Amino acid sequence: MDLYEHQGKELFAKHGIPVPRGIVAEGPEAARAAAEALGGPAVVKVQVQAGGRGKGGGVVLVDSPEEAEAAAERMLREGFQGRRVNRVLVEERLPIARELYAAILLDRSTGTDLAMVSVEGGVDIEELARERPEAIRRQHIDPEIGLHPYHLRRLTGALPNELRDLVGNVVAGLYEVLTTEDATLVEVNPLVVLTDGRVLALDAKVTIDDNALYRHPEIEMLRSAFPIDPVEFRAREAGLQYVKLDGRVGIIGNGAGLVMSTLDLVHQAGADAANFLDVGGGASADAIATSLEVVLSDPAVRSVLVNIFGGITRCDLVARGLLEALERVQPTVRIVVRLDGTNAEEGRRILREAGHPMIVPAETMLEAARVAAELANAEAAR
Amino acid sequence: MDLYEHQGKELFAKHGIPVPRGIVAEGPEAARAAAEALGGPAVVKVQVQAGGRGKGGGVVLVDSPEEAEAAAERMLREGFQGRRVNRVLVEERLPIARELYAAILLDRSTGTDLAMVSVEGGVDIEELARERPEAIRRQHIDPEIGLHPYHLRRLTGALPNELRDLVGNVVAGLYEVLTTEDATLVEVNPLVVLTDGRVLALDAKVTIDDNALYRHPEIEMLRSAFPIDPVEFRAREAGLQYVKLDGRVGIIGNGAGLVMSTLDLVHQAGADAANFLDVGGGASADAIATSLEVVLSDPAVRSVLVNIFGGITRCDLVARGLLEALERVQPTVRIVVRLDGTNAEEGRRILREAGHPMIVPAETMLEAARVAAELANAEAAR
Amino acid sequence: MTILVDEGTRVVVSGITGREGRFHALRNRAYGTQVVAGVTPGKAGQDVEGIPVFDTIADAVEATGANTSLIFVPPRFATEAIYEAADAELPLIVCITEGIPVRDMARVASYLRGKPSVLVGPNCPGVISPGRANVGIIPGEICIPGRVGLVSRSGTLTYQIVHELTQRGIGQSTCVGMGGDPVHGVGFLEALEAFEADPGTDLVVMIGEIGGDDEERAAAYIAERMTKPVVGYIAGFTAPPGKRMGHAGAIVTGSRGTAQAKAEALEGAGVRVGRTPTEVADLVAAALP
Amino acid sequence: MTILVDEGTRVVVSGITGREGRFHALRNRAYGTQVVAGVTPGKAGQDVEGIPVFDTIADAVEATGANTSLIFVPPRFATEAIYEAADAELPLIVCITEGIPVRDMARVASYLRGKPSVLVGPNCPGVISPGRANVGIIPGEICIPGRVGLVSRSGTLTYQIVHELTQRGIGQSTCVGMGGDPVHGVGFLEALEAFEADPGTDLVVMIGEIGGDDEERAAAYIAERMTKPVVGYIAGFTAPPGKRMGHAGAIVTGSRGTAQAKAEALEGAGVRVGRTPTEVADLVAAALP
Repeated sequence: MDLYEHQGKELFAKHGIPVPRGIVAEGPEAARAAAEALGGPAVVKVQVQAGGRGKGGGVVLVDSPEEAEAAAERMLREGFQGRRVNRVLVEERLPIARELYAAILLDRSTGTDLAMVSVEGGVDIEELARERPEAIRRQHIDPEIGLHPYHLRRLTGALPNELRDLVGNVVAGLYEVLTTEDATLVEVNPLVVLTDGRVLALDAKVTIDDNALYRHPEIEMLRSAFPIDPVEFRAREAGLQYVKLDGRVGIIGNGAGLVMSTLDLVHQAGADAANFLDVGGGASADAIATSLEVVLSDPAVRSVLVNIFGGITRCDLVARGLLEALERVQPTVRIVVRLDGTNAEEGRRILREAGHPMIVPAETMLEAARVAAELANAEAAR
Repeated sequence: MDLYEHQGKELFAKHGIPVPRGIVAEGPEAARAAAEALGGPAVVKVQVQAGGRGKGGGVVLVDSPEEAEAAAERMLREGFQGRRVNRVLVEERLPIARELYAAILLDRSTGTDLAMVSVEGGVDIEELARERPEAIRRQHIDPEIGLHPYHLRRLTGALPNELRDLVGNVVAGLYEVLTTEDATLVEVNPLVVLTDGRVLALDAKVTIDDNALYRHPEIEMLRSAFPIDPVEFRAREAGLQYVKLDGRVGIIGNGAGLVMSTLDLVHQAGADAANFLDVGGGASADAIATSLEVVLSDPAVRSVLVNIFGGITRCDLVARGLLEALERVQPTVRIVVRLDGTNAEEGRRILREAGHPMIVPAETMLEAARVAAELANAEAAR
Repeated sequence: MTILVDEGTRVVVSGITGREGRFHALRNRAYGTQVVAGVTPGKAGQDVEGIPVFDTIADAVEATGANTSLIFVPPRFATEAIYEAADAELPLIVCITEGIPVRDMARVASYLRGKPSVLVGPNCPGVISPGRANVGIIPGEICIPGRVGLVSRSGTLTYQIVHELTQRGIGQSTCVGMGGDPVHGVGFLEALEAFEADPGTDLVVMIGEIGGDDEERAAAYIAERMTKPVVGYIAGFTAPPGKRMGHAGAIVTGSRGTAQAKAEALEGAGVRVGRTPTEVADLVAAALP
Repeated sequence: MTILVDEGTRVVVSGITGREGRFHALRNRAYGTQVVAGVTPGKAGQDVEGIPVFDTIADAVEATGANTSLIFVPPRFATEAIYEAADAELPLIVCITEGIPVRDMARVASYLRGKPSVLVGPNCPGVISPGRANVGIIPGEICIPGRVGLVSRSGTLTYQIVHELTQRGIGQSTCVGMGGDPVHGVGFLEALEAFEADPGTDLVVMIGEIGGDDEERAAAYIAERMTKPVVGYIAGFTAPPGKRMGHAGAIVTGSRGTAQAKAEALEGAGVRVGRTPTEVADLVAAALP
């Protein structure tokens, strides 16, 4: 779960990392009031989970409350890079002397945390790592022993002396966020040095481990600030992994790897997936029915591919779930169904006997992908 | 540092381990008052760092405050097994249904903590371990992960169901004492089950790591309750490792291993050491002088052996230290001195030139031990 | 010959009295696996269709000589069960549980380093050596004994590929589902190493997906050390960057960890990479002696 | 040939600007050891008689190629220095510091398990390979190069025995002071194993003392694995039970860990145990080819 900038900054403040004074606004009026409260000149920042806000007009310097209002109004109306925008962050404007970078993330290849501090900030850090690797100090932190002073000395070793302790404190705060809030990534870009010598987090990127949300109800609640797509909401409520994509073939499968592979096969067959939907292991008839409803509710869908390899999942239940859903919704597109594995024969028999006109059985995964792609392309061409 | 029973029980109570109600008394009057406060019948327990108190008359059941006073008076007057006694613990008398045993200690051979729970208590646990090993459950606890529920389930697995959680809680408390107070041993023998079903620590043995006392000033202060031998006190203040023993040859050396070896050699030569004194590494002339004064202040000493192998320790400083001490104290016994290693030639020259009548130089460690033993035996025979 | 599990495997199932634990314990036993014990705190003395239940793994090991832990307990108790199995010094721990917080797993991984226990998973389908032992949830009926080793980050995708192999009559020595979590036990490297050393394996199939750099590191290992042929598959060529695709692991950041980059790394190491599960099976058939 | 340290050893000294650290760093350098760097937080850029000082061990390794850590910092900072050296992946860490809380060391020992770093100490005199390198506080002048390996729990007792060997013209391949703390790095087992494998060592002297069971476990190892002759010495035959004798380790509980029990265990494993340091040297002289 990726937090908004303003949510990340609230966590930062809680753990002693200095951040600019700022106020979240959900409308132009509120943005105007916020700028007034901050004393006039301000920065209005769109709150979306996307990079490149600076270049894309998502961060606007304003000199007055009126300008703040106008900027917020435009952001909330236009959205950002195709995303809906619910809120902006209005922050004090600060005199910046220098930009740095600091981050800690869980490095999956070592199973330890990797902290990074760069003497340059406000840039694409992966680009910087390629072009001037010596600008970035890296240090692994083993969770067994936690953060030690030598880690901080090493990380801040390339900075001027007067900045080392200040940046070290920020890194220590980031580590605290990481460990106490179950984050997998905390990033500050840029970490700024003000002309008066203070060091502040000007941005905040925080990713929380979804699996750990059960012990952080207060973070789970932050989701309520996110714009909600009703389809995605329904899928999430049903425990389905659903991601909306840009193509025309609705995809339902069991297991992330199998679904990804199905997406690839559909692409190879000349069409693109409208979504990724993993019903998970041991799916019930009900979960299958909900999945089909979710996928069919997307108007871009021109055909659906149901690809099930039964392990814990029983293909007879899948067949029943499909027929159940078809009683509730009247699909206008064909549903290609491929069943293999546990009780596949029985599942195929159930579908055959039901003889639903919109269901197209397929023998193999490859065939299913080909047929679904053809159907979608034919539908789209009409 | 071994704590007194009552000190250990205070730590237990702090960490949630149930203990009997009890009052420490430093005189017979106080013991009487304590028994009164506890309601009459009581147990008076001598506070010494020694085992076998039960058999040796160190634990007395009393029926009245008067009896408590008498018991305390005798204990404080007589001491226990040759040790001075400063205080007794007066505790409530409780109806005991069953005795168990629980302990955790740092197991040096694995570097992890070893917890033990026995279905029998109040006995010599090493004997029990030999004779009925199945009575004792053992479980290593790695400090990296700490105590987990499965450790407790395993440790209490041989107990009746109604006792498992109660004993598990005691073990959890012991583990808390161990880890938060830097103990190397916590032992409850017996851990008793009362007739009303409660589980209490009837005794408490706690050893605190001396090296960790710097972070436990409140435990360090408990030392003030210990009977103080003025000689040992002086040695400790000077940073010397001094242990009083029963023989006649005073021993001074640098390094624990070398000093132990010197004790052995003196024994092989037919005498026994009056003490163990390690001046440590890099000893100054002053430390040597203090060491000599400490050793000579023991009236049992009939000869002294100074055995120095200089590494960081410089033999010339050792020689100067000895001569300095001899200006302050007038020894009535001979001091055999063996110097080798760093600046040994210079040290020997200094002693030779000083020509002090009580100093007997020795060429080797073996010779020094032989001469010191002979001198002590000759003195003792006079 | 096989890796990790065989006829000598004696399984103790943590969470055996739960719905999933019970179902798969019995299923594994029905396959012929020696499922000798179960563990559920507070249910010692009971049994699950003849499989005795104990209070701790150590008790189970003492009573039954179990040598393999199979874990089905819910995520918030799963790391506890792994620690318990490691402290009981079980050589193999297979953790099926999905949804364990990754920082908890990082601590587990750190604890297991230097210990004799080998962990498979978590969030994995387990390990099967067809005809010998099945420890986990892989459907035994899609496998046949043979000489192809298989290791995979994905569950049902593994079934798909095993199925295609079996349809062509190509049997498997051992199939290892390593699981899709970012921090896990046995990875491609360890499995490849074991298959390379296993005289019962002639060829290895590795099934990867987007995210992380397990495949890239495996490629380096293959180039340097493997003498046996390797056939690969990568899922997620069409996954858009920055999107999470179900598996916690399957998320792409920038150009690193893309399916394209992984496939190229593997091909650079001499691995034949199939573009579909069917092509993978064809490549295996062609490469086998 | 030697174990642990030789001409290729490049030492970085933690605490080099302290009194002891400076003294011994210079003394080790004067002996011919490559002392290439020191570490003292906040003193980076300074030098100690030409030895450059860095802010972290990692900085020192980067700049100088140091491969061995020598630690002289006070007890409350010493475990931090060990972690730092381990994270910098130094193959050898020698910790001289005395007085480290034993629970801190238990955590360190747990951390180092499964890591490539080897720890000697703490509370030890260090390691010397006479004529090649001296890392620690053993006086180099009492040693001469030769073919006897020595490992000891005690400092000055080691000097005594080395001295007696040297007086008889018997040189040493490497002398390892493993230290007297209850939880420590390299023990008798690891040293014996290394000496057994070292073609430059013909015979091993092991110097033990009361407390713990290191000697008993070493005896078991010797009986099973050692082909080279071993001569032993145990200090503390006359130490009364229950008394602490200086070394945190030297405390006897009941019959376990007594000098008598240790000597018997060693003799049972074919070790010749001398009753005095002089007799140890005599036994070595007699046993050498």
